[in-house]
Amino acid sequence: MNVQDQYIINLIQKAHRIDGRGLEDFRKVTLEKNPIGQAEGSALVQIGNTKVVVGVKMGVGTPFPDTPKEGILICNAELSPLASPNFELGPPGEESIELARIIDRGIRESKAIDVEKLCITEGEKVWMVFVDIYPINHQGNLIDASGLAAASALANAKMPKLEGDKLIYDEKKTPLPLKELPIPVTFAQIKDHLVVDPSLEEERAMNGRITVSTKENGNVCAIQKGGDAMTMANIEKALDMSVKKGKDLRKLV
Amino acid sequence: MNVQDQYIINLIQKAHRIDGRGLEDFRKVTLEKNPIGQAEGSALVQIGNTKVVVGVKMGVGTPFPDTPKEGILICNAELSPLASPNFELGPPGEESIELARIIDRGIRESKAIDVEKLCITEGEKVWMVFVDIYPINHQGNLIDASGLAAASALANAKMPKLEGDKLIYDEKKTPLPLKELPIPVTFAQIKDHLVVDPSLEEERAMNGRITVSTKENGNVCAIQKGGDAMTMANIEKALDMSVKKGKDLRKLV
Amino acid sequence: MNVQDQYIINLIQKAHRIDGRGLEDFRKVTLEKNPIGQAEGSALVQIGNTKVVVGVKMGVGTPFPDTPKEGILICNAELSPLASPNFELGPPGEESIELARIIDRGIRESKAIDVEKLCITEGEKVWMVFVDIYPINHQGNLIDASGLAAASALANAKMPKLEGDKLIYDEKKTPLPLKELPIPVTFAQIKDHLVVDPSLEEERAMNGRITVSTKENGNVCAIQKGGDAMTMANIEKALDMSVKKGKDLRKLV
Amino acid sequence: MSTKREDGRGPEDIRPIKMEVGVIKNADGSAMVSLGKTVAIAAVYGPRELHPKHLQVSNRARLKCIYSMAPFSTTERVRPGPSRRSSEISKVTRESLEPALFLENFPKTTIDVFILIVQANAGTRTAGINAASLALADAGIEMRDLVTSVAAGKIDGTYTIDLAGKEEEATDCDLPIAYMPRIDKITLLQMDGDMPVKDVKGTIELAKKGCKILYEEQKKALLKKWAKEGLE
Amino acid sequence: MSTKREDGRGPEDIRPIKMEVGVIKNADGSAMVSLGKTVAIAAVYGPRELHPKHLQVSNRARLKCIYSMAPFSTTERVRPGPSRRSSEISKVTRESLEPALFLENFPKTTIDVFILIVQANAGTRTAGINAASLALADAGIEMRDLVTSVAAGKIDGTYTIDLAGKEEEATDCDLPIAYMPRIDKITLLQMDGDMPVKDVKGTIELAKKGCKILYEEQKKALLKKWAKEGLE
Amino acid sequence: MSTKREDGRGPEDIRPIKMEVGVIKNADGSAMVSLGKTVAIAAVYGPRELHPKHLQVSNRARLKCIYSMAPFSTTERVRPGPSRRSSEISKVTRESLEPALFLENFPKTTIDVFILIVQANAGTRTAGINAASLALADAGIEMRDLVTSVAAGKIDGTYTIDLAGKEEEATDCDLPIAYMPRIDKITLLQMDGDMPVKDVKGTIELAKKGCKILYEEQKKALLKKWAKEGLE
Repeated sequence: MNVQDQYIINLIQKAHRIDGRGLEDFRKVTLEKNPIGQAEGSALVQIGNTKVVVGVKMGVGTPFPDTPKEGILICNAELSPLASPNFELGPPGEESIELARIIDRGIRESKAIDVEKLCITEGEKVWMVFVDIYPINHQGNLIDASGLAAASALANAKMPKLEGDKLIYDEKKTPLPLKELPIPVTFAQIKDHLVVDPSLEEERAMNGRITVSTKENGNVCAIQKGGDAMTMANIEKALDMSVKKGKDLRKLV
Repeated sequence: MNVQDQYIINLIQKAHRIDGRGLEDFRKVTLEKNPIGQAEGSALVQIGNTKVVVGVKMGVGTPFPDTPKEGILICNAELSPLASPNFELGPPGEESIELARIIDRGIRESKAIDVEKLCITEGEKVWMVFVDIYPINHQGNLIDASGLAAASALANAKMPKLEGDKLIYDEKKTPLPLKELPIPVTFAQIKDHLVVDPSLEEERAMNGRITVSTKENGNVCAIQKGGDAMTMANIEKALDMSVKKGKDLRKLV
Repeated sequence: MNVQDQYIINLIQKAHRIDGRGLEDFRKVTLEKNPIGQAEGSALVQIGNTKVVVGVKMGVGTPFPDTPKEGILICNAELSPLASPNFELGPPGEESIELARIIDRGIRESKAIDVEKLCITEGEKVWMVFVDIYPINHQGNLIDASGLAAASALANAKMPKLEGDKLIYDEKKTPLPLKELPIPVTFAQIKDHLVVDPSLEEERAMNGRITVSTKENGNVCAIQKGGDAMTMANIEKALDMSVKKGKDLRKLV
Repeated sequence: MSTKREDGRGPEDIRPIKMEVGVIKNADGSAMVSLGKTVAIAAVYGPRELHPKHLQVSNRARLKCIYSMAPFSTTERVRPGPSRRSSEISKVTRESLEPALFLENFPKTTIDVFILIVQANAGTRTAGINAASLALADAGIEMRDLVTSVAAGKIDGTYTIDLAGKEEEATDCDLPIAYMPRIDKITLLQMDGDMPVKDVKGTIELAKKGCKILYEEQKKALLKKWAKEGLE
Repeated sequence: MSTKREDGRGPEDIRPIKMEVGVIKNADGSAMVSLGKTVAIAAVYGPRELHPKHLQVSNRARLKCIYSMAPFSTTERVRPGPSRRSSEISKVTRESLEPALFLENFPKTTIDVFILIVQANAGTRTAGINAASLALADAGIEMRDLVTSVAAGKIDGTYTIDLAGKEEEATDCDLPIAYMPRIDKITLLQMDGDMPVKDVKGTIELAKKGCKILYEEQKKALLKKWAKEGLE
Repeated sequence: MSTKREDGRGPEDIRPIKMEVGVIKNADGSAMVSLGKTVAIAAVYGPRELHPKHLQVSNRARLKCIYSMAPFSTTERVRPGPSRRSSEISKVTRESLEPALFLENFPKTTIDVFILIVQANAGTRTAGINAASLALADAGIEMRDLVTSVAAGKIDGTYTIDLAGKEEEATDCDLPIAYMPRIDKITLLQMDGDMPVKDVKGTIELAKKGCKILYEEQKKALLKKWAKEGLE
């Protein structure tokens, strides 16, 4: 354990955080809608110095055999070494796969997209929705930045026009059939304390991480714990706080 | 050459083996039929402490252009690091490819599967038979354990029902159309002596390996030599002995 | 910089080359037409000790959605470690990708192949032309050897016969519909001097490389600069000389 | 509540449990765990030297977990080799086991845990964690506690444990946990579904209860192996 | 000639230019360059130690460039991961930047340049080079000159700069260059098309002219950043 | 028996043989072998230092063999890059050459053998072994014996050597061997087919006979090269 980690842990025991925030405070969150012209929908989210772009692209493909009437959602995250000295070139590693899958599950389990409306010809042709997550600067809590940006990109996406077999990308009008806005909120357990929206420094000092994605009605649609062992008390605190924080963030979309 | 290798070589020159077996003796061979509920057919073979599971799965695919009326056989072997400290993670290496191809050739060349009976619609749709070989513990002679398990898994396989484009895996009745049971028997040349069913220790000390797969009528359907140079005398001995040993093993299927 | 590089640079400043050639001289170039029986067209080009085989194979495939009436050209180069101690096993690296793409662009941009004549059924089935580049010995200037061999292989290629869905490779008669013979010519900038057809030793000492592909009418159809910074004077010299040298090489095809 | 489940179990009943330690002779530790028709085997190799050297950590062991499914373990054949799903499960499995270990005791080494799902019928990641935990103990690696794991959900208003077969479609959520009963800490927690916070808490509580049952079985399996070794 | 272009520009006009230095806090240097609807961002990390050691060069730094496109940067989604096209662009980008650097000053290290195309509408490689050059300067790495880059062509008989949209189909050639204006040397030169040598020369000359315009913008962007830092 | 074969050969006749040593200047040793329409070239590099170092074997050289087919060598284009078939052939090729070498004389090094099939019409692995064996000798690497290789079979009751064209379909088996004639040992033996043990033995015997013919050609090719070098 290095000196900074130790300092963060000492502070937390007096309920203080290294950047002066309260335990339940997010860093400053900003959201820019549709910054990418060529995407069907996009968003740039900044949480403190963490910056993530999410773009939604659509195409046409074959449905999965077991869901012949449903469109297909594909979430992908690229942890480009552009965004952090700790990211490496190469095929997606555990960390980027986990990030993509957390966002994917939040969308999928909350039934955010009305996938049946994305069916073109049953069993043959359906819309595919690609959600591509690109961190530009990683200063902690990529999950919440990615989840918020994904929700916004989907909410503001317009579908290209389909003429026969051809996609006309110049004429985008119809919005994506969206029913829900799942918002993930992430907490770090540092020593035995729980803080929301961990910064990169806090992520290095934490001994447990939990993400709770909630729906507009406050229901939980996905959870992912990472890192070390957590107490039941902290898990319950995270569950409770995630609903409130999710509501706040959802207002930005 | 280490001490154990030297010891094995010294013993063999007195026609003795490190585990007390005769030169023409297999270790104890046991075979459990269909241990895997979800497989169409499966077998667990133990030869001494060597343990291999083989599972047969079936699917529907497109035939190869040059054999439009024939089903497709695909053999695959995974040398998982679970089974031996000498196996490594990663895509299949030479050893696992060779293992799969020896088993594949025995089945293919003996015409064990009546591939024409696996045609559904000529040129369009045929059955695919996947034979997946998973060593669980590697203590020598993976080839014979895999070959015996593959023969048993195929012999005891039941095909799923095909309704239109859909496979009903709950209703398996029809056995695979099988015409033959090819059995590989492997020999190690240690110094100039030939032993059957080499243990891992013997494989390390051997200077040549030969596998002969035979059919019920005693015909040879596949040979694969590995390792160092062999004398014609040992090759002939292996050919002769493989028929007898193959008959013994075939009884277990 | 090693001694040989320094020697080459010293020589060039007196307008001398290490192998005695003039600055504008190619090494001896020979071309053997159709050395490979199984290829639709092939050529073996030697430039000094550099030796490259190019083979053209044809198949049938689906056209790209945006060019439904056009056949498909695929250029590929394998820098096999057989040809040089500096080549490594593994998937194509930057160098082999660049080589293939330079040859590809020369053919494509000069409209050498009449791709519309390679359409079989619009939007469904077109001819695919594979140009595979295999250096056998690398002693410098692989680009020109590959480009000349590719031009010859295409010029001497005969298409297999298509009967229904089947390709009859035994009956090749019709030549490939070819309209142009693009020829790349490569120059090295050593110190501030420009030499044509650099040998391997010169490639090591050079501080810039430029390839200009020209058509029969002298038009430029592709340029690729590599290496270090070049002066405008050298670029203009290369442009001018490439037309003349291209004409000479084209006579061999 | 007295709802009967498709296999006749009560809501708090776990499927038939079989655990066996020491099933892979080559491994330093190994175990097989079956819960109904789900069968996982795990092998532990290490602590052993880590190569290449630049991956070594100077003050602790690296724990490596690889979860994979045999192609014949499911109704439709699984392609061999890692998938996005298996990579994620490998990661959460590692994180669920790590808190039980004293990695700082084995600097520069690696402890490799390989999990193979031989038969799959729901609950493969939890079965794999149970097997891996046993295999680590079998390897003689000191542990803070055994890690024990099970999934729970809520079907027709009833908290229900160890979902199997079609229950995965009927439940309001699928919530796997891993738990160290003696220390009372949770090392794995995932959830897919749609339910209020209150129900999430209830589901976790039931899962913890289930873990305690499996914990007893794990201890029995270890004792059985140790007793056998004592006899030898 | 006075041909108007589809976006109203004159033949020697570059699209609206935006350049910003320091957009990625984690990087040692970074920049964003947009030309019309094409947006590139670049990050520089290094000089930093190169691992594994056997890749180190004893008497100079290794320059590594990776060009990639975000999947959502184009009309049809691009598959993530390297392609043959991106590998070639990475190579020519590296070769276009290298002549500006004093790599011999940083033996055994690596300087890593990552370029991400966020929006693509023609001229992505040249936008990427402009951004990378700024990012290198922002990283405080000494340079012989800024590298500046633009493509030119000839449409309906007129030399035309910074092709965009459907102009790439109408031009006789697409000719991107990279250029060090102060030193007057060309570090990138590619050309696809069909035109006489004389026209190639003319096109290069116009591209050089365009580079000088971008060069001034690059210097302004750097000054702005440095001024801001001075104020802090 | 006096069956004529599709190309007019008798059953014990090998196709027209061409062998040439020293065809690749860069290599330490090289050779080209053609048998009818099958053409293989082989290059040997080494013994040379093996990198990375952790792959070095302290008391012997590593022999590495890579067999590959040019995409244009067959009727239908072969995809470049390794396949399962080529991996297996690489392995058996290495095992067929290794017994001829004194690897213990070159500790910590690697001897790399690359085989490229330029034209394929049956018997590519055996042609490759013949070429590789010549290339090793050409590299000046001491050998116990030349390795020589050919396939045989049985067609219409007649043992037949060096199958070509449609004979591969008509034969009862395809049985390639590699053989060291002076030492009388077999280093490659594979067989696909269906025949009694007695016939397998007969086929091997004929293959050995064929190897002896090729052995003489190999020696001639080496002498020709050495004579030429002597003249230089």
